[in-house]
Amino acid sequence: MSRPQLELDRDTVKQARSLARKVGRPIVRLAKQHTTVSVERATLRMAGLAGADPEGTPWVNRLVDVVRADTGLEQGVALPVWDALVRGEAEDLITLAQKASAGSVTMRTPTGRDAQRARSLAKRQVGAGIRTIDRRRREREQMVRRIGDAPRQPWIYLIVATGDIYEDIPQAQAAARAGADVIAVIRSTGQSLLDYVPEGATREGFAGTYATQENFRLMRAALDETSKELGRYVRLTNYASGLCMPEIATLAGLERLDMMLNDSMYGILFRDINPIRTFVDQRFSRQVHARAGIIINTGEDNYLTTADAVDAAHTVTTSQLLNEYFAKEAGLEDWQLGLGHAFEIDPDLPESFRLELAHAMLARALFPKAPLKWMPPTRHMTGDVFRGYLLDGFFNLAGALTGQGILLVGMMTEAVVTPWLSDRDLALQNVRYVMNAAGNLHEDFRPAPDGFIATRAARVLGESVELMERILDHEKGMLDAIADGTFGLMKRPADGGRGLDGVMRKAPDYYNPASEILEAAK
Amino acid sequence: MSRPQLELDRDTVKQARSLARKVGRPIVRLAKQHTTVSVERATLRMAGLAGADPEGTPWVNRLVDVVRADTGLEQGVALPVWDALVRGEAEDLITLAQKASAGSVTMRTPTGRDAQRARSLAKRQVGAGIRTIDRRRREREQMVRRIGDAPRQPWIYLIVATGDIYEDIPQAQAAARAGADVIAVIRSTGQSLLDYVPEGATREGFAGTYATQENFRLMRAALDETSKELGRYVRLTNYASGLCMPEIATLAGLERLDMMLNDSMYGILFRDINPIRTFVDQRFSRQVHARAGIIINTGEDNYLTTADAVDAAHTVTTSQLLNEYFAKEAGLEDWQLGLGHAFEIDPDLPESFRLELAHAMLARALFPKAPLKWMPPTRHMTGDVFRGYLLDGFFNLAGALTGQGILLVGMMTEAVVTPWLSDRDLALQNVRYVMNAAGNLHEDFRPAPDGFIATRAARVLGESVELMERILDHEKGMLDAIADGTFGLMKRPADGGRGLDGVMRKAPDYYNPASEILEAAK
Amino acid sequence: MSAQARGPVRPYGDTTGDGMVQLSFTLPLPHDKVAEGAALQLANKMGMDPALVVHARPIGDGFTFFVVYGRVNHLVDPSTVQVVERDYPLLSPKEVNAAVKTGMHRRLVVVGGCVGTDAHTVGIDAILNIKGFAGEKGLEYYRELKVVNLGAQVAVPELVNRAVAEKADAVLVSQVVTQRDAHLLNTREMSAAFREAFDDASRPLLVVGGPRFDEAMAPDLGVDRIFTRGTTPGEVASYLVHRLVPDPERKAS
Amino acid sequence: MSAQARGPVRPYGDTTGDGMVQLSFTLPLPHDKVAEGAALQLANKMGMDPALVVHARPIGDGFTFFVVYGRVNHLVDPSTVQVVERDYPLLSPKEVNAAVKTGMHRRLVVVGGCVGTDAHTVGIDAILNIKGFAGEKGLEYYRELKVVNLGAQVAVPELVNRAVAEKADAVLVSQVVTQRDAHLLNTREMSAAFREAFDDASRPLLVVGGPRFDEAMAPDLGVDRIFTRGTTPGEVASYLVHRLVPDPERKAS
Ligand code: B12
Ligand code: B12
Ligand SMILES: Cc1ncc(COP(=O)(O)O)c(C=O)c1O
Ligand SMILES: Cc1ncc(COP(=O)(O)O)c(C=O)c1O
Repeated sequence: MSRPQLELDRDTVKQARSLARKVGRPIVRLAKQHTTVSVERATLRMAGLAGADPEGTPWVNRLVDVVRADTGLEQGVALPVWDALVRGEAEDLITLAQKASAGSVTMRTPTGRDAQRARSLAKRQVGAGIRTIDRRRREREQMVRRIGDAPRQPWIYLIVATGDIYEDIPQAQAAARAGADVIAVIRSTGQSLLDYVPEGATREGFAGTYATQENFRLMRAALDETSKELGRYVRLTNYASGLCMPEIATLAGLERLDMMLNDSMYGILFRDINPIRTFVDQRFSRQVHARAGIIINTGEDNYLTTADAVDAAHTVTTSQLLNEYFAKEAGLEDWQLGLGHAFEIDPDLPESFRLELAHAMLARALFPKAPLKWMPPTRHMTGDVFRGYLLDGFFNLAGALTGQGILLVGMMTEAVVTPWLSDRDLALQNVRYVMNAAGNLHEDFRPAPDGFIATRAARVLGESVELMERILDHEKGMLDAIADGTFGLMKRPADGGRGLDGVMRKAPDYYNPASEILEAAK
Repeated sequence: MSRPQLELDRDTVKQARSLARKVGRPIVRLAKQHTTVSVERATLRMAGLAGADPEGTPWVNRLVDVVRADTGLEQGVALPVWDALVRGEAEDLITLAQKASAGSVTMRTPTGRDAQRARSLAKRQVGAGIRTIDRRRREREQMVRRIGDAPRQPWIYLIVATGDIYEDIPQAQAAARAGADVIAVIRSTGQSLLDYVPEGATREGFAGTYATQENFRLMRAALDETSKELGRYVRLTNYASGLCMPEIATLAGLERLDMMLNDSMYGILFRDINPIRTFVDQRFSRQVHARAGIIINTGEDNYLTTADAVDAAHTVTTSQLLNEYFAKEAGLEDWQLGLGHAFEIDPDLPESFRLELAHAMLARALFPKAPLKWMPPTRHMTGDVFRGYLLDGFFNLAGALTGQGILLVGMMTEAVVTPWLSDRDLALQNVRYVMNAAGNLHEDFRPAPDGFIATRAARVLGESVELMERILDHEKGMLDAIADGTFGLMKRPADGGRGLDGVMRKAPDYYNPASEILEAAK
Repeated sequence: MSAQARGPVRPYGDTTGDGMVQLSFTLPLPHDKVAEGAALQLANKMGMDPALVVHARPIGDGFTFFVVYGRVNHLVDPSTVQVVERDYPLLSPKEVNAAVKTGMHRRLVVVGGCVGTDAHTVGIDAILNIKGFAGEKGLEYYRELKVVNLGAQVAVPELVNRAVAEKADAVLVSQVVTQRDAHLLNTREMSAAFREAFDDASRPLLVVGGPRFDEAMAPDLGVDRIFTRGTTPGEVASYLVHRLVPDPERKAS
Repeated sequence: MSAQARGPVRPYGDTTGDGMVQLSFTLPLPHDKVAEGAALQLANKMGMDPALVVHARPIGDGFTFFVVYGRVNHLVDPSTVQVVERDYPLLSPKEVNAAVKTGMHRRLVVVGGCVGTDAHTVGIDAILNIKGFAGEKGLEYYRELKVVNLGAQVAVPELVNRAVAEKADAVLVSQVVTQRDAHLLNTREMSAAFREAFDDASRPLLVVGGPRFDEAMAPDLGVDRIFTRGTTPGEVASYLVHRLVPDPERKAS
């Protein structure tokens, strides 16, 4: 018997989508007009430039800095860099990076036939990297076919966050054995504001483990092992977020990560990263994700940690609609859209559980083909771990009743510590009980078309439409709305925030082989 | 919006009830043909005989023993006892009891006019006691009117069980303040097999506190206080069960207890008390409860602690139908029937929660006017208190979805200890969350008429009908069925068990003023 | 993370050696800063340092419930742990019957029940009744065992008399209620009565069981063996053979 | 039951003095009798006796999770508890404004933010933003307070510079992430930097807050005051006045 579906008003839904398009289009135009240091570094990473200097500064940073100093970045790194290679300044990128940072190479912007040569060499080398990403994607598809996929939906999504990749690995494997379908390695608190991607295996993160290519590789390899052992492909998640979004997206593609947290506004709102920087990085990273067959998880849940989950319910819907628009524009398909929402209503509010159901069903009905990402209670979790365990049980029940695609397992110690081994085990036991005992309760769950739940859902959708109309009333639309605290109550002006100095307006002769290939794909 | 109701097949329901009548009628006949030492002692208690000798043996026991030795009990205690008073052997019952046990009075069975005088004096004095019970009932009705009643259904039912009445009282008051509508003081393990009711305030019970008239009085007084403080009448519960069922029922009436656990077979099955003793005591105690306006709670939940909750679901339904028949025959009304059932299905069984819903809805549909008593998980509770807290939450949800009248709050430490103060507080918090957040979920809960839940309910009802037919196939019907382990897997022959020696077949001249008055009331 | 060998270990939160534990309790104090301080003091006395009171909730007006998280500095050394390991071979019903038949030339008599006021028979029934437990049939199923199950709330003197009457080789007693140490009191009373009624040579083997016993307490309680959570009938039967059936290969202990 | 006076007390399960507590933890040992014994050993070392392992569940193959119930014999003595009681009067926004106006003849300057990599601003915003917390308006709402909220992940040197530039009277820092004692490290770094940049006379008042701080650690961390769980803006404003505003009736501390 099929899941209950809300009957949303067709026209309102149409209207909502066209409003999202109107709101998002200028942002896309803006994104196309700019590049960022991270986009350029990502391009070099695709071409295979890895590693770091003795102080740990990645070679991509060193090389891009030199280019910027010598020629500026308005035309992109590709032309100057491959021109230097064509000129024989070095036999390969790494040597070039070393020489350049030693000051023994000066960059120039080639023109005419030199530019032509530089372009074609760049395109060949970057293209090779993109083909590796393609290979990884096929690899995943094969493994899922051969080994087997997660047995059912929702996929059980678990977090590890010890700060030490060598503690993370066995914990992730234990979690997978205990039933996790997806493992997310949370990043160290500081990373999102680093304008470089750390190198190598790391053991000293705070409340999370650094996202590095080597950590990606180590964890993916360990989970491949466990996947074979368990006969189901266990997915790996990390964060394409913060100042290095494009590079991390690239590394994720190269190391066959399967999902990435990637939100159009999270960095702006919660890390005070410059809006333009974010939107440019965003678009590039989503093009990479699209190519890599990676499922993105958006971050609407975060709004509800700073704004009230009932009052701000429509901002979640609005953000989901915008994330959908930006994602599709960047080439992502419905099955890749893990749109986020969360069980964050004050549990003491009368009818709180039914309100949660209303919001969850709205998302489900609005995005029928997307694997929604259902996030557990966090801000109303307290040190009362017993109450917390109960709340998580009702969160799980709501997930089962409303057909969520990805269920991030809640931890009873949410208000206390990053998850312990036992918290995770208890949490999975909670999920198992609910799914096993009440997983089919949706067959008996039939909210009346004019009932409390349907009415609430319609109201939230209506408020979302009004909100987008208000956004369009702003002179600069979306950017102004972000500036005046429309989302998550945070005010983020377009000319403020971190990383603005890493944004360049593209020159007419801007060239980026990666973008060229990725755009062509669409 | 109303609660979902199962549509049970009218004819099957009719058939079930008439089978219950057929099964129960011979038992009632049996009960009318006999009396027991406890019935006789209860009669003396109604007449005001209280207190105990220096060794703690109650005067009612001493006096009944003397009568039994001198004249036998076939004609009841009333005739010999009040004959002695008429004869002026003592000015009142207590003095008579003392003299009699000192051997300074011999009893006889009066005849003719002597008997006539004895009867009328007996009836006057016992009648006075029954009028006290009536007064208590009116008192309760007034208090509920003046102070206020429990705010909603289900009534929240909490257990205290320290073994020490002076620890019980403040814990009960704390529980009431924290939201309990009903307080049950559990009895000490040994009491049900004592053939006398202990005297006075007690502090040394094991896993429960002795049921004594003084303990009843102390607790009821304390709760009256708290009721006024809270503006809602807090009900008090104890156990009319075991060898002294009729006496405890009487004391409950005299001290204004509000509910009593009182099952037609619990004593037989779980305390190995003789079946006939039980049925005789049962009928008398229920007549007293009917008169006292006390709500009985039956004990079907107990079956599921020894038998499997799915396989034996129909034995619960059968017992409920029999309890209903016996209760009504004894004069109890629908609103006084707290028929028991429990959330005892193995939580690891697929669909366990929906099976629970099916069973709960069956009871609800079968006894629409009765305030069902919904019991929490116990046998599948383990030392994993977190899991236990979650299970109790789903038990609470099932209660809310299926409209139970009395909800016995489950304790996360069920498998560990008798409830701690904090367990009770946590348990109430659990109930509050579920009722407040999802209490109206029944509006969205619509099991399909041909769905999993309805089908299961119909099947259980069908099995119950078959079972009663099988019972009627037994030569001695019910008694044989009990003997061969039909209920709770316990075999209890009619001529076995404790307390048989306290059962007497009534003589033609048997006289009991209490029975006379109570029967007349019907 | 990674399971240590049997060397000393610490509790494991999310990193080897972090020593993290969770603790909850109620103090008979109204909720205020002093009460929170008192909660910390208790945690510290238990060896938690640092300890964090992460939850405090008043109960009534004179009590406060606390949840505390923190690190304990105690090391536990598994190598010093004394456990009652099974010191007898596990036998199948067949083997048990064979051993009894050849070793005793008569049926082995077992008398069982719940003594005192305890009426929890599910445990003893799980061991004795044919139905059994965890897929294993109970002792009644064994051809060569004669089982007398007295059921619930058996008075100790009655138990002794039946043991005498039945010439019991072993007496099996269940105790589930532990409030106020009821299980210990009843067990001591029982074993004392048997030692009084029998000389050591003729005394039946005394076995008690229940979910909350400490297996190591057998000598202290004056019984021969204690079985606890999750015991299966097969284990009990095998133990009885081990202790009661003379065996050529092994002099009966 | 009945709440004791402030004399020594024991945890309360269901009877005065029973000392009952609940404990849970994981040991890096595979689940077997030895592991259960080790769990008991830990409980005993924590002062639980008798202690009962009521639940044991294997996690992976090298770990076991335990739930233990039992009695602790420790007494806690509330009279010996040291707490940071509020040693200043609670003022209304009106009173705060008045005090500052008359006492300082200028607005009192507060600079706040989350230092280090911590991005949890909800706490500091609850204190600073107009919106406030628990029904109380935040410090921005106070006419006589000038609030500069630097938000999340502020580097310590940047914080110091802003404090200098704004002539801050008080610096308010929030630390929520505590993993690996991040909050302690960041706080120490912060206070050290201020002591380096200012002499004691001119140094702004240093206040930190967060849900997992121990209020008694202020001296140790080199700050003037620590606020923790459930702090309200009013408390903070009142404290600032108490410490910073010269008051005729009371010589400023
Ligand atoms: C079922 C049950 C009942 C049933 C008992 C039915 C029956 N005929 O046995 C009923 C409903 C009648 C009942 C009543 C009461 N119960 Co009760 N009951 C339980 C319950 C839910 C399950 C116990 C059980 O059956 N376990 C399953 C069996 C198989 O496990 P087991 O007993 O541990 O046995 C195994 C091992 O221990 C071992 N074993 C046990 N005995 C023996 C003996 C030998 C010789 C050997 C070798 C091995 C062995 O082998 C068995 C198989 O592995 C527990 C709570 C819980 N979830 O544990 C409460 C519980 C035991 N009951 C409790 C109480 C207090 C009572 C009452 C006293 C309450 C009251 N005052 O009314 C009454 C009165 C009973 C009395 N006079 O003793 C408390 C005891 C608290 C304590 N620790 O002291 C418990 C823990 C619930 C609670 N938290 O309050 N109860
Ligand atoms: C909301 C939240 C977030 C939001 C933060 C949004 C924002 N702008 O603040 C988002 C989603 C962004 C987030 C992200 C992360 N979070 Co977070 N988050 C929380 C959450 C759910 C609630 C915190 C909160 O807002 N509390 C409400 C406020 C009002 O309470 P408060 O902070 O205690 O403040 C009060 C008092 O402490 C005091 N106070 C606080 N500061 C100050 C300062 C002064 C001067 C004064 C006087 C008083 C004062 O007054 C306040 C009012 O009473 C907690 C879990 C929980 N339920 O507690 C996790 C939690 C704090 N987060 C955690 C983690 C690990 C993270 C991440 C690092 C995870 C990751 N690696 O991705 C990220 C990265 C953030 C970073 N770089 O720091 C952990 C911290 C674990 C630990 N103990 O170390 C927690 C405990 C969750 C968990 N169990 O893992 N998080
Ligand atoms: C979209 C997104 N990015 C990133 C993060 C993690 O934060 P940080 O960027 O500090 O790693 C989150 C937190 O949940 C998120 O939702
Ligand atoms: C009907 C009934 N009577 C009595 C009891 C309590 O047992 P005891 O008779 O040992 O007090 C119960 C237990 O729940 C019960 O359901």
